[in-house]
Order: sequence, then C-alpha cells, then structure tokens
Amino acid sequence: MAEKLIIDYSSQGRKGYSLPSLDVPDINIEDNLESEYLRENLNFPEVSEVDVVRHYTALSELNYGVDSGIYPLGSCTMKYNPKRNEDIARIDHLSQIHPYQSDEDVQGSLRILHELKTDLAEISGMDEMTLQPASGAHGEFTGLLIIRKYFEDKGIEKSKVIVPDSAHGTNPASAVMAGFDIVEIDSNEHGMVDIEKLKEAVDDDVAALMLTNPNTLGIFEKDIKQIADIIHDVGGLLYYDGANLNAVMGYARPGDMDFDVLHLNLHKTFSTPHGGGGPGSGTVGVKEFLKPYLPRPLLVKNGDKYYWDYDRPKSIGKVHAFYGNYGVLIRAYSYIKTLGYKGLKKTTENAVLNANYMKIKLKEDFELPYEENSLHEFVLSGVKQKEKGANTLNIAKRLLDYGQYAPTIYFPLVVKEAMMIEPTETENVGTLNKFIDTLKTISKEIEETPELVKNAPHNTAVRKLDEAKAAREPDLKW
Amino acid sequence: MAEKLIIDYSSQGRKGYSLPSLDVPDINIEDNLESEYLRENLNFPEVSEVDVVRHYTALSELNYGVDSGIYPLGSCTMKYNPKRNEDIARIDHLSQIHPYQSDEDVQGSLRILHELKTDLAEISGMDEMTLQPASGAHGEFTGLLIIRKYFEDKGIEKSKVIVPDSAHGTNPASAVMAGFDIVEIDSNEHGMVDIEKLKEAVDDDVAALMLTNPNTLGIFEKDIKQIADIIHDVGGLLYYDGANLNAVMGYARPGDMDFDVLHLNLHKTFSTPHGGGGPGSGTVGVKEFLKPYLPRPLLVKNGDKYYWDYDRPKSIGKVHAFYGNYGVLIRAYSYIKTLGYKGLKKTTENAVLNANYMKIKLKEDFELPYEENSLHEFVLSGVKQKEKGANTLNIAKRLLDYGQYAPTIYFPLVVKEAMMIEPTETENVGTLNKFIDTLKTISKEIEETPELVKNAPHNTAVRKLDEAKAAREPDLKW
Amino acid sequence: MDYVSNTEKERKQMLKEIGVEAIEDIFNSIPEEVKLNRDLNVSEGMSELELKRHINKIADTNISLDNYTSFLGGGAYDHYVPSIIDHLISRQEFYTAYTPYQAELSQGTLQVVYEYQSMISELTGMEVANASLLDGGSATAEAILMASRISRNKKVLMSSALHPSYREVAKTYGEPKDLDFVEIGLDNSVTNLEELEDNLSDDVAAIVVQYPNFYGSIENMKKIQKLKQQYKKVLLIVVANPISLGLLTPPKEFGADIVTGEGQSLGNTINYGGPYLGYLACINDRKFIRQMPGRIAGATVDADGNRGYVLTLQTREQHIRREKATSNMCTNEALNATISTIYMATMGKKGLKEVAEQSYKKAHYLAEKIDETDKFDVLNLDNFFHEFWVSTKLPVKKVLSSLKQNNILGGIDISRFKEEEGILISVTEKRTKEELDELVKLMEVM
Amino acid sequence: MDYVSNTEKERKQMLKEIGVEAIEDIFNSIPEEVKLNRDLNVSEGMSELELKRHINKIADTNISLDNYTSFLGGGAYDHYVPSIIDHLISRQEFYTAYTPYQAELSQGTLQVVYEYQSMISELTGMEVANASLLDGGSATAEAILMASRISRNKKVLMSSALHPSYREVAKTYGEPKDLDFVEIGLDNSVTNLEELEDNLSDDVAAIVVQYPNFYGSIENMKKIQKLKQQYKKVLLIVVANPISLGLLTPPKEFGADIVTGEGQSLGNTINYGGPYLGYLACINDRKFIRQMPGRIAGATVDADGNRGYVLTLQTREQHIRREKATSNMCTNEALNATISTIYMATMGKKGLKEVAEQSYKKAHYLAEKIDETDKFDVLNLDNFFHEFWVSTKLPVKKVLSSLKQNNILGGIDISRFKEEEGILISVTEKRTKEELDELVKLMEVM
Ligand SMILES: Cc1ncc(COP(=O)(O)O)c(C=O)c1O
Ligand SMILES: Cc1ncc(COP(=O)(O)O)c(C=O)c1O
Repeated sequence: MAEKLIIDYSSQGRKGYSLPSLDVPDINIEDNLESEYLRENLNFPEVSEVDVVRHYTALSELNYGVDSGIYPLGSCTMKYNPKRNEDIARIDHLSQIHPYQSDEDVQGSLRILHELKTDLAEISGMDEMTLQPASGAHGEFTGLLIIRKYFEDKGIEKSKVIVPDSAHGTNPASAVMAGFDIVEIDSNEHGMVDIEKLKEAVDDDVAALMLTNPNTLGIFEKDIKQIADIIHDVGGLLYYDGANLNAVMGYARPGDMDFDVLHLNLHKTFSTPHGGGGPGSGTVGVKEFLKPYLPRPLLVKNGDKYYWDYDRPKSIGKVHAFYGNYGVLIRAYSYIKTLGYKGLKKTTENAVLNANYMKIKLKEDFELPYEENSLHEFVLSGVKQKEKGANTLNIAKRLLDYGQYAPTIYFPLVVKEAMMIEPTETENVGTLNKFIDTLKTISKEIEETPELVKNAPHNTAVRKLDEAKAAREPDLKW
Repeated sequence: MAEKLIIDYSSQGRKGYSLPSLDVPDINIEDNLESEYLRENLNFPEVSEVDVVRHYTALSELNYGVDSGIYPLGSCTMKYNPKRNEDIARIDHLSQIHPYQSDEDVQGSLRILHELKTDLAEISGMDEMTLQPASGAHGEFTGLLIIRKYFEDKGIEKSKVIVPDSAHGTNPASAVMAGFDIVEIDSNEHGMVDIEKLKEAVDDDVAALMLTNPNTLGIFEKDIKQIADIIHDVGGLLYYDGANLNAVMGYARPGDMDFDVLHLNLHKTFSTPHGGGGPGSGTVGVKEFLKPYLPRPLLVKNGDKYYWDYDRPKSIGKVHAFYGNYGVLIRAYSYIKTLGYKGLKKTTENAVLNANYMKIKLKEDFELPYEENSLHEFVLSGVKQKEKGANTLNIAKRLLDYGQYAPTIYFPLVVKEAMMIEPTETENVGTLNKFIDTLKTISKEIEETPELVKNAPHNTAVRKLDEAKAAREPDLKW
Repeated sequence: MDYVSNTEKERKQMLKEIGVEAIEDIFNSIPEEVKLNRDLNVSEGMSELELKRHINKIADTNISLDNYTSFLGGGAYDHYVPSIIDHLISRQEFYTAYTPYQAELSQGTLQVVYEYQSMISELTGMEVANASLLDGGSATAEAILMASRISRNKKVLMSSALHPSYREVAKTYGEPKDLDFVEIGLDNSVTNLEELEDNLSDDVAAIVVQYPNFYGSIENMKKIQKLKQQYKKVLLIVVANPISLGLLTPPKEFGADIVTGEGQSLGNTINYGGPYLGYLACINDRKFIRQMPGRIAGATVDADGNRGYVLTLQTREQHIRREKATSNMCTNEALNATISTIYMATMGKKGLKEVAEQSYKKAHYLAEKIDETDKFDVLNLDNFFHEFWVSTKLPVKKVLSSLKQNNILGGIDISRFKEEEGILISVTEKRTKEELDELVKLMEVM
Repeated sequence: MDYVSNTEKERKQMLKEIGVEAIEDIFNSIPEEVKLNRDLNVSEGMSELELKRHINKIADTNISLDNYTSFLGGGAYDHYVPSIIDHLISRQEFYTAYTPYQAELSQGTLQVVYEYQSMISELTGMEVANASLLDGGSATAEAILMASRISRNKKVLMSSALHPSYREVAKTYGEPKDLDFVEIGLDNSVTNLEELEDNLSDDVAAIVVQYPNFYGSIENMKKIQKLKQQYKKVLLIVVANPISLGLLTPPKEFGADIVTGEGQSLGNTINYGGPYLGYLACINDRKFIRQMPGRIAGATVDADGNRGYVLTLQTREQHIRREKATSNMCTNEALNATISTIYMATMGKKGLKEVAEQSYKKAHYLAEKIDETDKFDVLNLDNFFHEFWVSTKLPVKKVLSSLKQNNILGGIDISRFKEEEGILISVTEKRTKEELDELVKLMEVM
C-alpha cells in the first residue's frame, strides 16, 4: 500500500508537461541578466504525466474523505460537500477573473459576494460583514483587531481578553496576536461559563470575552444575556466564535445574544470542502458601531452597482492581499441559495437531532461528563475504558480499523479522555447506528481483548505512527 | 470492504434529487390517460444524494483503472487516457448539441469529425471512413455488410468468410451476423497464416478473409501481400481487424497491405477510455470502390461546408440511430491532434519496444511458444507452471494480490495456457520491471508454495468467485 | 506532446537488452514492401494550451443547447442531469477500467451492472436485463434478431410509428438473416391495428411497437396484447423510452416478451447522438435468456462464501462461442449504463415519476397553447406523453429558422425522414413556463 | 433542496428514542429571550436546475479572462494550468478531507505536504518549509513577526517595491506587536539601497525585499546580502514569486533567512484573488523552526517500522500551546498546496524553467515593442522578469478602457495603490505573439 515519493519516480529527461514552443524571437537571457542571478540547478522531479496521475491517485487512496463515510470530528462540522457547488465554483466567468480587474468588469461576482454577506449577516444577526479572512482563526484575529482598533479610536486602554477553558486553541492564540493578554476562566460543573468566576475576572481592563455558543461541549450558554451584560458593563465587547453556528441557524442568532463581533467558518456550517486542511473562509460580522473598523476594502452596493470602498480611514487595514477566499465564498453562496431559509433551519434541526440521538445511545457505554442538554455535538469521556486498558487515543485508532473516522479527541481540555462527536445533518440514522455500533463493539473489545484496541490500528495503510521520533529527528523534506 | 446494494440503503420517503416545482398550471393526468396506462408502483431506491455519492464512490474503490497501474491486457491496448481529452469532450458547445440540429448549426462538430476521419484514413491507408460503428465488433459487422452489399451489387454470390484460428471471437461472430459461413484455418508453426492451408481453403465462394496484422500473437504476417493476392485472385476481399493498429502507426498501413476494408478501435489505439467495458468506437475504412456501400449518412465536405449525405442509394443503411459515438470521436480527435504524426509514430515505437523488452525478460521464466519477432504484444504459455501445480488462471489471480492487473488469458486459443501481454507505450521501464519482477516472483512461488498461487487471490476485496454457481443459479437482479 | 513515458536513455538501454541497435530494427519483421517510407500526412502535434485554443475556436462555431432553448427530441432528450453523476463517473476507477475480465479487481463495475440490470428490470417490469447494447437502434435490431431465433420465424411486423432510424437499423441487421419486415402503417398518430391484425399469422416472429411511439403517442397496448395473444409463437417487442415508464404502466403488463430501447434519457448528455446505450430486457425464460445478446452480470459467492459479482451466462457470447454466439457484442456502453444506474438511484422512486409527470404536464400545456394558435395544429393532442406532432400550412423550414433567430430550436422537421410532414416537439421538465410561453408567442404571430 | 438525509419517519422515531415530542423540544436549552421567533430573511431554496440558471445568469455579466486577453499580474498570474491538476484534486479523498488529525487515514494528504515542503525548499534553496499559510500577504506578515520573535527586534525595513498590499497586511499584523515599519523608497524601479544602508542598525529585525519586486525588477541581491551581513541580528526576508525561481538564483544564495510569498502562480486558478496559498521557508536552525508559524509534516515510522508521515513539531501550534503558540494558524490552504505540489511535479525540472524563460522572453519582446511606441516608455526596460512598468503621458484609465474595448485587459493602473503612476504589464507563457503584437498595434495608434 505504501507509495514512494514523486522524486523517486524521476528519470533524467522524462517530461510530464507540454508548452507551445516559443513564438517570439528567441533571446539569450544571459545577455540581459548577470550570471549570478541565473539559477544553476533545480532538483525537481522528472516524471511523465502518467507518473503524476498514478502517484497522486495512489496517494488519494490513502486518504479518507466525507464521501468515504461519517466524519464525526467535533467542532469541525464535516458535512457533505455538494458536488454542484464545485461545478459552480468552476464556471469560467466566475473563476477566470483577476483581482485587479475593475469593479465594473466583475459586477456579477460582486453581486454574489454582496448577497452572500447580506445573507450571512441576517443568519448571524449582525449588521455588516467582511469576507476577507481566509480561515476561522484569521477571522478571530480580524475581529479582535477590530475590537482593538475600536478602543484605540475611542481612546480607551484595555489589554485583556477573557477566554473560557473550553475554548478552541485559536481563540487565545488569536487574541495574543492581536496584542491582548489572556485571562482564562474555568467552566462550572454544568460545562458552562461560571458566572461568579467571570464576575471575579472582569474589570475595566477587559476588552472582550470570546465565546462560542453552544460551547465546545455542545451546550448552550443559557446565561448568555447575563454574561453579555457583565462584559458590556465594564465597557468590554463580546466576541462570538462562529464554529458552532450549525447548531442554531434559524433558531437563534449571535447578534440577538448581544455579541458585538463574530466570525463564521464557511468551511464548516456552509459546507465548503476542507481540502485536507484548507482553504476556508472566516468571514467576520460586526454590529453597526464597529463597521468603520472593518478591513479595507469594504464591499458596498450603490443603487444597482457594487464596488469596493477603500476610503475607510478607521479601518484596521488589510488582512489579505486581495478580497479573501473568493472560490470558497462562491461555494457558500451556492449552498445558501440551494437551501434557502427553510433548508438552513432544517439543517440545524437535523444536526442537533443526530447529535442527541447519538448521545442517548452512546452514554450507555461511555461516560457522559455533562448531562446538560446539548445541541449539535457532545463530548464523551473515555475514562471508564481507560481504566480497562485502552484510552481515547486507542479507541480513535481502533475506529479507523473499522473504516470510520474518529471523533475529535482530547479536546475540549476540560474533559478527561475527551471524545467530541459531531455527526452533522447530512448523516442519516443508518450511518449513525453503524458508528454507534462500532463504538460499542470497541468498548466490548476493550473488556475482552484490550491489547487489540491498544495496538490499533491494524488494517490501515500504515500502523500507529511514531510522533515522538518525528519531532525528535525532524525529517521535513526529501 | 463489501458494499451493499443501493436498494439496501433505501428508506421510505428519502430523496436524492431536486427539481424546480411545476411552473405550468397543474393538471390531473388521470383525466387524460386511462388508468390502465398509469403505473402503479416503481420499486426504485429512495436514497439521499449523500447515499448515492458514498455508495458509488465505495464501488469505484473496488475497481482497478489505468490510473491504478499497469493494465497489460493483450489485444486491449490499455493505455493512459489523457485527462485533457475528457475536458474537451465536456466543452458545452461540443457536448450540448442535439443530433437533429441542422448541419449548419453544428459546423464546428462536423469539421472535427471530418478532420478525424481524414486523419484515420491517412493513418490506416484507406480512402473513406464511416464513424458510425460504436465498437470494434460493430465495425466488423459493418465492414462485412459492406462486403456483402458489394457482392450483391455486383451480382456475385459468395457465402464464406475465412478466419484464422488465432482470430478474436468477434470476427467469426460478426461474419455470421453478416450472413456468412465461417471457414477457420489453422496457423502454422510460426504463429502465422499457413499459406498452404489458406490456398486449400480458398475458392470462388470466399467473400473475405479477416485478419489482424500483427496478429493476436503480436506477430506480423509477413506474407501479407501473398495472402492478399490469394484472396483477391478469387475475387474475395481482405478485411483488417484494426485492434492491433498500435503496433504499426507510421510504420505500415493496412491499406498498403492491400486490405480493402477495416475497422479501427478508437478505444484502443486512440486512447479513449474503456469505461469499464464501453463506450468505444469502431470506425470503418474502405477503399474507393467500396465507398458507395458505407452506412448512411456519410459526412461530406463541400467547399468550406460540411454536411451529412443521406442520398446514398447503395448504402448498407444505418447501423446506429444517429452518427455513432460522437463523444468518443471527440476524444480521439483530441488525441491525434495532440500527438501529431511524430507522436503517433513514437507511440508505436514505444509500444513495440516495451513489449519486446518484456518478452526478452519473461521468456527466461515462462515458455514462449512462438520465437518469431513480435511487435506490440506477445503471448506466453503457462504450461511449465501448470505442471508445477498452478495454471494461468491462478497466475492471473495471484497478480491481483500484488495490486497489478492480469494479462489477457486463454486467448488466443492457439496457445495453451496463454498469457497475452500488451504493455502499451504509456508504461515506462520502471512499471515494466515491476510487473516482470512480480511474474517472476509468482513463478518462484509456484515452485515453492504452489498452494499460495492456486488459492489466489488473497488480498482482493473478494476472493476467487464461483462462476459455475453464477451460471447454474442465475441471480441477475435484486 | 505525446504520452510516451520512456526517456531516450531508457530506450537505448532497453534496445540494448533486446539486442538490437536502433528502434527501427524492432520493426524488421514488417516486410519492406508494405513499410511506409514517408511521414504520415497528419498535422504537427500540439501542446495542451494550443489544443484547447484550437478546439474551443472550432466549438464556438456550433449552436448549442447551452444558449438555445431546445424542443428537439426524437430519441434524444434534454432532461436534467444531476451534477453528481459526472463527478462519480469521473472517478478513474470507473471510466478508465476495462471490461471486468478479472472480477476480483472489478467488483465496482460488476455491482453497478447488477444494479443497472435490477433497475432496468423493475422499470420495464421484465425479469432479466443485459448489461447494455450499443444504442437504441441497434438494441431494437438485436431484439428482433433474438425474437426471430426464439420463434424461428422470419417475418417481423414493425410499426411505422417506430423511430424511422430504428427501423432502418433493424433492416440493416435483419437483411443478412433474410428477415421479412412488414411495416404497419399509421392510423393518425398510432399504429394501424387493423393492418396489424391483418398481417398477423403464426409465421410472424415479432410485433415491434414503440411506447410512447415516435410521434409521442401512446399505443393501444391493451389491444395489441390481445392481438398478439391469438398467436402463440409471436413475440411482442416493445421499444420504450425509460423516462416515460416513470409514469406509464410497464410493457410487461401488456404482454411484452422483450422490452428494449434507448437509455440516453436516463442521465446521459445529449452529445450529438452518442455515446448512448441500448437496453434490453426479457421475460424469465431459459429459451429467452439463452438467446440474449450482450453481457450479463450475476451475483455469486467467493471462496470464503462472501457475496460477489461476475459476468455470467457467457456461453452465449462471442469470446466463448465464436461463430455460434448469439451476437458479436463485445465492447458495450458500460459507462453510459453506469451513468443511467446513478441517475436511476438518484432520482429514485419519486424522482423518476416526477420527471415523467412534469414532462407530461409541460408538454400538454404547450400543446394546448400551440393548438390554439391559428396556423398550427397538434395532431395527437388527445394522446401523447411528452412529445407531439404539429402540423402547419406554413413551410416548416421557415418556421424553424425563424424560431432559431430567437434562440429556439423549435423541434424536428418530420420531413427529414421522408415519410410524414410537420414538426415533432418534445418538452422535458427542464423547459420553463417562460420558455414555453415564448415559443407560443412566436408561433402565434407567424 | 437540502442535504438532510433523515426522513420524516426516521426523525419521529429518533425523537421518540431521545424522549422528546417535537423537534423544537431539542432546542429547549436555548432561552426564549434569545430565540429567533421568525423566519430568516433569506430567499427560498432552489433546485439544482434553478441554481445553475440563476448563477450562470449572474456570471455572464462578468468580463473574464476566458474571452479577454489579460496582461494583469501584480501577484496573481495567468499561467498555464495543466489539465490533470483539477482531475486529481477533484478526487474526494483529497478535497473533502479534514486536516490530517488521524494520520493513519490521512497519509495521502500528509505525504503531499511532505512533497510540497520538499519542493518549496528546493525552489527557494531553503531547508525547512511549512505546509502553507493563508496567502502571500499574510505569509509576508507572519514572516516578519517570526523574524521579530527571533531577533527580538521591532524595526522592520520594508522595501517600497514590495507589493503595496503585502505591506499593508504586514502593518496590520505588526501593529499589535508594536513593530516599527520603515519603508525604504525607490531608486527607479528598485529599492533605494543607500536609504536601506542608512536605516540599517543592530536593532533591525529584518529587511524585507521582493524578488522580482512589485514592478517586476530584480533587486540587487548581492548588494543587499552585503549590507545585511554587516549586522549579525538582522534577518533577510525575501518575498519571491516561485515561478521566477525556475530561472533565477534561489534567495538562499543571497543570504535569505526566510523566503516567503504567494504560491498562486504554481498551478492555481486566478479566482479573483483566492483561495491562494502563502508559502514560507527558512534556514535549518532550531531557533527558526521553533518560531515557524503553521503546520509542518514530517516523515517517521509506524509500529511495524514502515515509513509514514505525521504532523510534527506541533508544540509551536495553537491547539497545543494556545496563547503561547507562534501563530494562530489552524485551517491553512492545504488544497492549494496540493495543487502546487502537483504543478511542480508535472512541470518538473525542465518545465518550470521553461515557463519562467518563456514568460521572461515574451515579456521582454513586448516591453521592447512598447518602448518603441511614441506615447509609452518602459521604466525598467533593462531590468525585469516578466512584469514591467510602463509610463505614459496619456491618461492611464483611458488607455486601459480603450484596450478593454478590444477585449484586452491591458495591465494594472498603478495609481490604484496611491503611490506611483503608470501601467504594470505582466506577460506569462500563455500569451501568444499574436496577442502581444495586437496590444502593441493598439498602443502604437493611441
Ligand atoms: C471552536 C473553533 N474555533 C475556531 C476554529 C478555527 O477555525 P479555522 O480552522 O478555520 O482557523 C475551529 C476549527 O477547528 C473551531 O473548532
Ligand atoms: C483483436 C480484436 N478484435 C476485435 C475486438 C472487438 O472489439 P470491441 O470490443 O470494440 O467490440 C477486440 C477487442 O477485444 C480485439 O481484441
């Protein structure tokens, strides 16, 4: 099953490309360019087109995609990526446009982008959006810069951002990049923000609280209004990490929960493909009062015409060389237009239904650390299984043996031996049952033959990989 | 690894399609149509789009394609199918045209088809071509009908078609469909047509001799001119089965070997994909005197304009409802235009080089029944291995365990335990060596652990399948 | 460019191992007298960029359904093709594979064929279907040959409301077998059943009717069934558009022995007439199955007792039986059958019905409106599926070319088949009310 | 339509098992006060047919490179993209996969990243590359932050010949870290090295230059290297167009510590500016590697001792280190990196060089001709790669709009960046002599 490196297919003189022959009079580049600027050697593969096609086809076969089966990574919203959106993103008149064409050349694309941001603002309850951030973390960074700029503009000094212990790692990392200090607060026994601890942590120096709601345990922060008040009372702002929007579309809007800034992960809620790790899009929404600080340029509609407004003196500036991940935005637009408002709501309903169904079934075998009602995802703990000899990592690896992907593990950090499960709405009860049965089987295996699980995976292209060695003796290129 | 049937994913009420809602005033069909014409039930799957995508993706993973590796099926010319030809066949202005548009609407397509048939005629040395036949066998049938019609037109009665024992099964089958009786002649000890036997078999009743050259042993019938004379002398015609054209492009032309009619398999020599068994294209070429008999309509160029000529009173009629497998023809055009005359010749050279290289290497371990020079393919015999306990079928199955496809086996019939190997030019010496090594390894396995080979395959999605049971107790639908 | 993988250096080394000097030497077995001693008169090769430019330029001279509204049918229909189909069949494992000779590495193709056979059987009401034939025309011809072999008769009663080209292909195929084709004339837009009755006898191999027929009309299948039943040996071959069977009673219920036809409408691109696929299904009778042309997949078990699929009943086929084979079929239309399988699975129970119903309703909406115009009449207004026959005193060519100026391909000029006159208009679910109304508006003012 | 798979019946059954009545009940944990009690003001859903019609209609209002000849560059280049790339990345196993968290089921992605890192390292001459960043602009910013962390300095000398938007992004990123950006002015079309020298000191974190620079000119890298070497702590960041490195000496040989930039030109569709990919590579120094942003793949062995790939050196990253991470990078541009990997493999040793050389030669052919016209001068005629700076007394907007009327996108109006004036013209290997001559012909008569 192993596939060698593309460089190992190389054979001197082999060619995989074809170019028209030069049709302008040839010149000697050495006559124009000093020899020390002329590259001497490029040790790239020399392979044929067939070699390339076979090699990357073979590599693809070592991967698992959403079309391979359930992908229950909690917090990642691995839903089906509609093929028709791929077609649409490849329409020549949409994809073959250059970022420096004039606005008038690309009115069609600008219309799409404008409708998209209008829809996203409506869905999330915000007043204005920027489409520039290219990932969730990029959106967080952008949102926090907006907060920073806002306070700077108002002449208020604030240095702290509060982040719950259940937050995603990008939250504190983004806040630090945006120049803030982090205050971490513990969750309470219900897996929610501990109001008392929050009050203690809050002071005039707090610029923002970052929260996702439902939180990473899948639990809705029911005291959100109170939390908002606590922060707003000290002049701080509320930042919403939109990674979990799939849990509430059509049911609740972050804007209505008094969040001031948010980012949405279009590569989660809005079904754009993850591409093995990217590209994504982390569009940022703000309330009216923060609009001046959005990145430049802002897309504006004037009558029937759309244009990019660069004249935004209070803007934080640019976070992307162009306008963001346009190709991803097109797919998200296509998705929203397909579903419409009913489809969006139905999406959320079934995402939550699926998660709750799985939770009910799986808590028979696995510890459920928080009994609270949860929405689109839930977190189990593998502590019982660990005692019997196989931990959460082992369980995850054993799932791979059964041809199914594993949940997010060891996150959120507040749960020991965490398994964070998010089925999404595009799974049906059949695939859920199959996954549930597999987890139950593994749990039984741990009782009967723990070694089998501990040494998993057994049937994958490679067995368990030595990560320690990888870090100790970095081998990062051929 | 097993994948259930699509019907087994069915769940009442599930939907995988979307249609716009009816925008004309609704009517009650029962008011128009008697109830006995209204279908009561259609027991089709009820599945979601995700179900469909995953199911057929899973099925695809149980297949082996040219991009998976070497596909050395002798006589099948399984070369790389260029991706760019797929793009071109999907250009809207080429693919979204209806067969009953007027000729003037589709001048672009007609130009392509005309250039294609002109190129094919030049490559094969014929005077005129029809693009209508949709497969090699269809081409044979068409060609033989032309021969039949020619004799009928000339008032000559002839009932026999001579076919060598090494011929492909379609040859006699097509000849019978075209109303002829078959005379089979044995090959001589060199694997070629036995001239003496041919002479004996020939009489005035012979309408045609069907031959492929090189023949299915990969050996060029060097006496082809003499053979042609023998047939022509009794007023018979020479039919060329073009399955092996990959062996001679740019080096020799069937037309120059005095063949009167031929078909070309565009899905072999001209790289159009086989699609798991089809579609193909078996374009037929003829010498000038047979032109009147070609199927209707014939594509004609008049000045700058192209049109379909239906006014062909001597035509055999139609063999296809429309014009043939247009989508396949587009791909073949794209291929020929890409390669040009130099590329075609180089293609043949490397196809022959690869086959000869493999033959030299493999005859060390396997019996080579005919030592004659061969061209693009060669036939080994597994008799030595069979004596040691594993026959050619076992060897083929064992190859699958090594992730490589097997050669054509038990064909041609003139070789016992035949393995017919055709690597094609798109393989390089690296993939050839890998295949050679695997066959040698298997040969060793047969000496050391014959049971291992006899019970192969072991690593495939299913093990050896019970064909007898399938035929005895036909289970042909769910 | 070319697709040769070996380098010059590798070639030299290989030649050395083979024991010859130059590449030309390995062609020594070709006698000089037949060697080509010049370059082929074929153009120079092209890089991908040049190729795409070249072909796009040519393609742009076509008028295509991409920017014209089409009412063309006649056996090639512009139905909605779900996007997922092309994504799935573009997996190399499907489209670059050969015929599944090594079943163990071809379970994907084989199971698809089995599913295809299952759904074609269900759709037609029949019990056994093959893996596909070359197209609707040749499938009809093969069905007739099959019927003749089964009944051992040579006379074939073929409805004139059967697609003219299918009739022509059938005759081409039948001629060498001395089949005697009797064409049964029209009674308005359907087969003249009196004439059919008059021609029926015990030496008839088969009756061949199309359902819905070439003009879109639904034959009186009840009556045809009754006529047929009077003669034991006579087989009934029904040529059916599979989409219509989403709505219409399957031919089996009218006594069909063989159902065949063109599968294009099940998800295949219009593609100027091909590649399409012929489908063929028959009753579950050993005599029939033994005479079936083409490949058949069947379920079986492997050495471990697990379910798997193989090509089966191959003793009918050319590679086993050679001149005694039921047909010369080898390469078929497997990828198109894969397309149709995915189409049927995607549309499913409800979707296929909805496609048929919407096509029906839209076609009837349009037909009514056209019939209300001054200059046009619909000849089969009271009886058609999604295609109808319009007659007019205006010159048809002019009508169509004036529509074309309005970016409409208005239908088939029936006179192209040199039998009848008028326009054959086809409507699928893809046509919008706006498009239908636009056509009517233009026809109203002609 | 929607993508929900459960049927109404299944939903009911599931609700029952969960122990609630209605679907709304599972949302009970959302307090009423924040519940949305109306429908979202988003349009009705659409079927695929409607969707494609709707979007195609909008798309047709764009002017696209599909039917206009483009001379636009400025960081987004219209190079030839081999057809096989889209076929390969359209395999669902690549494009629908997540970040390779479970390495054993993600060896495809991981090996691709390893190959990507290997080729980026080779191309730039560096020793360690990451798995991609978000785009050229943010990668430049991350490189600057990285340099500042390594040198513990805050002052950044940034060439004004660096892409204006990259400078802007860098400032956005640098501001919270109190970086002190000094922009070094131009000397004709290259960085003013005297000014650079004057600003150099031991408290400088990094010099940032672009190679070839925004105006297409090749900086005097030898000189810059010398200047830099005088200050031990100062790092040299080179922002390079990877295509140019097919022809030009890799930055490493001029003393670059970090090489970064936009990878779009390596096989990525123009796509109105994204998704593209930022690449970043550095020298093999633990101090550097520890400060690198983004994911890194490494080779290791599995439990059986076989080679395999994992994400490694993750203690730099946010999911491990949270607020102490080197960057917040999580989702990156993996699929674009896959595209670039396949591109680099396909073009290979010779192809990348040929692309660079053809672009160079065609650009120079055009520049010479334009310079010969009356009204246009090429400011950097003696020193550029494949993009050059044209000045004219004519109003640039008018020049460009008159070219557009001839289906030519004539270049970038440099004034859009509010710094300099003129037209930036970029030429890739895709432009034909005919197209170049056509442009010249039009410019000659202006
Ligand atoms: C809760 C949460 N927040 C933020 C992010 C970061 O998003 P991205 O990966 O797009 O940067 C993620 C993604 O994993 C997440 O799950
Ligand atoms: C020698 C030979 N002749 C004829 C044929 C028949 O061609 P097709 O499969 O296209 O009908 C084949 C294909 O297998 C062949 O190899």
